[in-house]
Amino acid sequence: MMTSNEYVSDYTLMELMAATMAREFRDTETAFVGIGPPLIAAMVAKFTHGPNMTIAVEGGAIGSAPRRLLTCIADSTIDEKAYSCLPMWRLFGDQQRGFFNVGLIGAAQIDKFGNLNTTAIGGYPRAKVRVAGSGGGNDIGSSVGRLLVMMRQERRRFIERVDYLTTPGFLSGGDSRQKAGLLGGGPAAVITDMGVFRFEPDSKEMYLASCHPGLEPEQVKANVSWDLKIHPDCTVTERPTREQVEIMRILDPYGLYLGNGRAQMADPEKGFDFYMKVLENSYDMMEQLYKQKS
Amino acid sequence: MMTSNEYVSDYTLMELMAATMAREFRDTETAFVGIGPPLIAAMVAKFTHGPNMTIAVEGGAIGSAPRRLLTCIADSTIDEKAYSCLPMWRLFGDQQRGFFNVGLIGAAQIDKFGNLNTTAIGGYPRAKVRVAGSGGGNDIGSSVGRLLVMMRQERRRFIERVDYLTTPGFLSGGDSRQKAGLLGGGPAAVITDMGVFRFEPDSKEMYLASCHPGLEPEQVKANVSWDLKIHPDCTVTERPTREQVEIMRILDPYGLYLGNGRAQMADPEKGFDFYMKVLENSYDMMEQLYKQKS
Amino acid sequence: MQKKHHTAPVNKVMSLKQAVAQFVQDGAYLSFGGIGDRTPTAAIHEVARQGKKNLSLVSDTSVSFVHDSILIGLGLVDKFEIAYNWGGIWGSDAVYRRALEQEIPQRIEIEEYSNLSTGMRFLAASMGLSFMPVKSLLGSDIPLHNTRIKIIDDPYTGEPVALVPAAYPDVAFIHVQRCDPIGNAQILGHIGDDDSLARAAEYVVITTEEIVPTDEIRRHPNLTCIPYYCVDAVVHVPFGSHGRGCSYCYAMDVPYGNQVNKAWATQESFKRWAEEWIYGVDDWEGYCQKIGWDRLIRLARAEQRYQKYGEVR
Amino acid sequence: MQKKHHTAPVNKVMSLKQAVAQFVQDGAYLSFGGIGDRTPTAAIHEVARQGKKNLSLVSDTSVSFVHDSILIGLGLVDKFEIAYNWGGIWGSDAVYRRALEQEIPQRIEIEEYSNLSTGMRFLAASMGLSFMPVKSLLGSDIPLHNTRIKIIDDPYTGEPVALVPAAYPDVAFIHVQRCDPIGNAQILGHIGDDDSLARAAEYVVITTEEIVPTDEIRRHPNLTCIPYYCVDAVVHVPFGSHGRGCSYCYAMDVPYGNQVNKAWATQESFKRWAEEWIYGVDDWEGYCQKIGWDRLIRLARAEQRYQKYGEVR
Repeated sequence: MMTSNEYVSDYTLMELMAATMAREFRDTETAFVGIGPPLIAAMVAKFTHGPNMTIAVEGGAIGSAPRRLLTCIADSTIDEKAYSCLPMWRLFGDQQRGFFNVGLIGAAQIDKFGNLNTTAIGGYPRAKVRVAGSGGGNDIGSSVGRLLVMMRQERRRFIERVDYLTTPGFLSGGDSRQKAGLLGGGPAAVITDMGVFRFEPDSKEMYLASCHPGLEPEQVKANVSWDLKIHPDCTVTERPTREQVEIMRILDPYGLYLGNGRAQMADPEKGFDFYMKVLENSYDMMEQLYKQKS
Repeated sequence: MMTSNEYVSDYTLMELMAATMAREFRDTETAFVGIGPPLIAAMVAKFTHGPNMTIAVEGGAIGSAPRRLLTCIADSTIDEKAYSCLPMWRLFGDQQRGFFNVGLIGAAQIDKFGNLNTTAIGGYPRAKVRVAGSGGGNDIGSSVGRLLVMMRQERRRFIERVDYLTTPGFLSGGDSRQKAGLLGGGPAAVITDMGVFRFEPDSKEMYLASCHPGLEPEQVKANVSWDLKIHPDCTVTERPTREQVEIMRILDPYGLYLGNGRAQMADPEKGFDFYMKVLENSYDMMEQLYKQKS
Repeated sequence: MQKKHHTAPVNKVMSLKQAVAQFVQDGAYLSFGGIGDRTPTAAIHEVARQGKKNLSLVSDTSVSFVHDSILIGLGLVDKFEIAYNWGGIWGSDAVYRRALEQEIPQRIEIEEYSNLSTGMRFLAASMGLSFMPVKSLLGSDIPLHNTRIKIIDDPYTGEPVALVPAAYPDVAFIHVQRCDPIGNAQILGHIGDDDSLARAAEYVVITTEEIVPTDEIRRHPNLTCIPYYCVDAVVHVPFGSHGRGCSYCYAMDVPYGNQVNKAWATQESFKRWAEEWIYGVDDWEGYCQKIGWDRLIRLARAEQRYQKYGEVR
Repeated sequence: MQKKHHTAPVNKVMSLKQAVAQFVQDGAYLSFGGIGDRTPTAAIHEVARQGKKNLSLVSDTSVSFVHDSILIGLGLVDKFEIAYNWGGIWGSDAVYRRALEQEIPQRIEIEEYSNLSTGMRFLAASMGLSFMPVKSLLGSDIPLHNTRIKIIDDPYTGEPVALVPAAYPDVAFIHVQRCDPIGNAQILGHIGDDDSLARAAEYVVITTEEIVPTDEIRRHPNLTCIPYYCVDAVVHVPFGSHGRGCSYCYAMDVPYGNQVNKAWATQESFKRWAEEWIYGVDDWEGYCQKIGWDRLIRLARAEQRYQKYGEVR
């Protein structure tokens, strides 16, 4: 059952996004990923086409093999069976040195050269909407080999120029990124709930590379606030395989990341018992997954 | 027997130097010391008036309790029971931050402002006599709270201006050290086989503070190649106590540092067996010393 | 810059109340360590309880509901130097948003960096330096709004490089798994920037799950990333990171965070939450009592089932 | 500067002969790690045995008789970047003196630093930077003779500060106590600058006392200061630091050093020594055979009587 490569149609949009993102990772690479859907995507890659892929997480752990659900980048279980736990500055220094092939982050806004905003919408420092700030985003965008971005497609999020440029994409396009002194390769792909975007080799402008099943390019374009280019070979996004979906459901059986599981946990009466059950059950399920896949 | 504070007269010159140097360390201080006689001096201090003193060694170990003779700054036994083993850059960085109150090093040449040469005598880079180079000397001289120096007294070693300024003392005196941007306090004492030297508070010029028993200031002055100032209160160096000498003989029973024990070890036939004996015997003797002193 | 005071290898065990009273002045520049894991939440509550005010804070990654936002929401903070402050899995941080969007309860000055550049700020200070170069920040808007970041031509390559200023907190609070009475602290798992932070701060308060004999420390000298000479106070605070986890000791309490998140939705309900959970108890022991020891023990079991240091389970 | 090649988590076990042949070119810029303890002597002998020439070397603290001076005396080195090169307890290094005083066997260019500034050179390179600031070197003659050191006015304080250039070796050899087949290396005791060096070099060869399964590495993730992604070759070389010690494994062989010291007194006797001990054996196993396994085992016992990792004896 777990080896099936056939496509399925009973997937959620979040599962499609994670499966699509999983395909961006390559075997033997070292990947720097954030928690939640990005980690799910990276783990799906590791359990399918990337058995020799290593996942490093901002908190400092490299190559861990957690058998308990991760709830953040520094959840203690991300230490579990790690190859190494480094100071955070050392891990990010390693990234600056170029040890990490690929990094995956999210954003509140993106612009046509792949620059990201995770700081403030509508003014700074007094913002209309304040968000978390750079965290490792700016560092990953600055230095990682290929930057992958996963975010929600909305017209107000896909804008000509981000309100605040937290994480460099290709800045103003062309060779502006290189001229700024940045070391990494810049954005390689943006995956949303509507499609996959990539960047023109010279101008560095974002274009639509594929639409998710059931959508037309013009529908995607309507959710982008600049005059989005559509690649002449724009295709339909590959659907998830049975294997991908099954792995995701083992990794996140209660839909904490890819569904609505967090609501259950917030229940003041039964939330804690539910949480304990989630943690305890994940052990056996994930142990099984490691065994099947190694 | 080990508690006697009476002075003894059956000591070697090296033992006098080490005992005198031991008095420069204060209880509760963190001391950064090199191997050989400096380490013996620091350990004598720790086992007498400085039970809460901590010894850090360039190799990266802090607060170790070795029960085997140390043969260099990174002899494995200096790890033994250490509080911490840090990367070397981190240990030296800690010194730059000011965690180390006092540091003790040797030198091939010294000048009247306490600048040291451990690099080259008579020309550079092609020297008449080449020595080891800075090692940690320059760093310790630059940043430690008080710099202590232990060296042999010879006219050609005590010179107006060192051939090569490896380790900063007070540079050209006055406030020149501070103007150069150096953080540490500079030299506090120089101890040789003839006397103890200190530095004038304003001019920062070295002066003779005490002569070792049996010597007159003029005899010391004859072994210094500039017009050495003699402090009006120049005294006679305190002799070693029985306790100090006894500790030194436990620490170095074969005279490897303070005597001629190294020659025996060089014997191609019996040297290795002798060395094994030295290592093995030191265990019990030093264990006893720790027990008596803690 | 060198340390102004000297820390000796003597017994430094004291209560958290005493440590905060002794080392934290109004107007102090504080940093709370950890990286999600090992958040020194108990220390943050005690600083709040003693009403220390006009604080400046510097953090790398602050997971709001157990961290800096508590002090921000209470109006105790004037300035905040930060790379990331948010709720993580717990989501949006209403207290932080109110402070930055509406200046409730008061305006705070904000100075932003990234994770690496914050790490470089502590690393610089840990070695007595005033700045560190970094290849992040270039081309972004971060240096446009933070004039303490300098973009220069690298004197060796001619390429642009950013310089960030060293961060020397007055006091750092760091929670660890084990520490001896003189302050040799060992961290298991996630280290964050705490190796540098402990050296950067003028005074360091270690809160620890366990106080162990020095001989236990000596067994694993390579784990002692914070030597005694960095440390001014050693405080025994089991479950001192509750809410967040402490690797090898206990798991995160995610449902707790969800409750807090909900409570922080308005400034009024945030204040009620603080009244109940911070001011309504005498100390961290009182807080643990209120959370329930049974709950804490279940979190410990959940962690230790998977992870035991020195074992592969 | 970023890495030019990518190192994957795959089996990297090979012989020392193969590793030197594959990674070291004539004219290479090499660094041998350790800090006295864990000197990669076996690797140095193999580089000599393969006659790699026109080398540049960069070291922090090199204890001559088992380290860089071997290659210098054999005329294989054109340039030497160094903080300290001497015999330690073994005393004066005649090979080094002949090279610098008399240009025997040939002139070498020398570029000097201190320990901390060398550590900063590797730290800079480990993070892809081109320089690092340091408060050493100021006022000394070191920067007068080394123009790659720049003394500038600190852009934050206005005070003088020294900048040192990053050191990016082509190949680094590091000897460790244990490493898994994919290159996760753990160092016990003295670390030296090897955590930085492993990241600074383009290619890294780990020689190890023991190759352990990855699950053994996973038991103590905080000890893995060199992750697999730094490493290109893993070579099993028991007693690979002989002469020097290897913490928790074996003690220094001081009488051996005394013999070597004596043998190095003249260039002729140095050459005879090299003929016998380096060229006269096929590999490090041959060298160990010649030293005598019984002697090596006695050195191991002498160390392990006092020190066993994870125990206080």
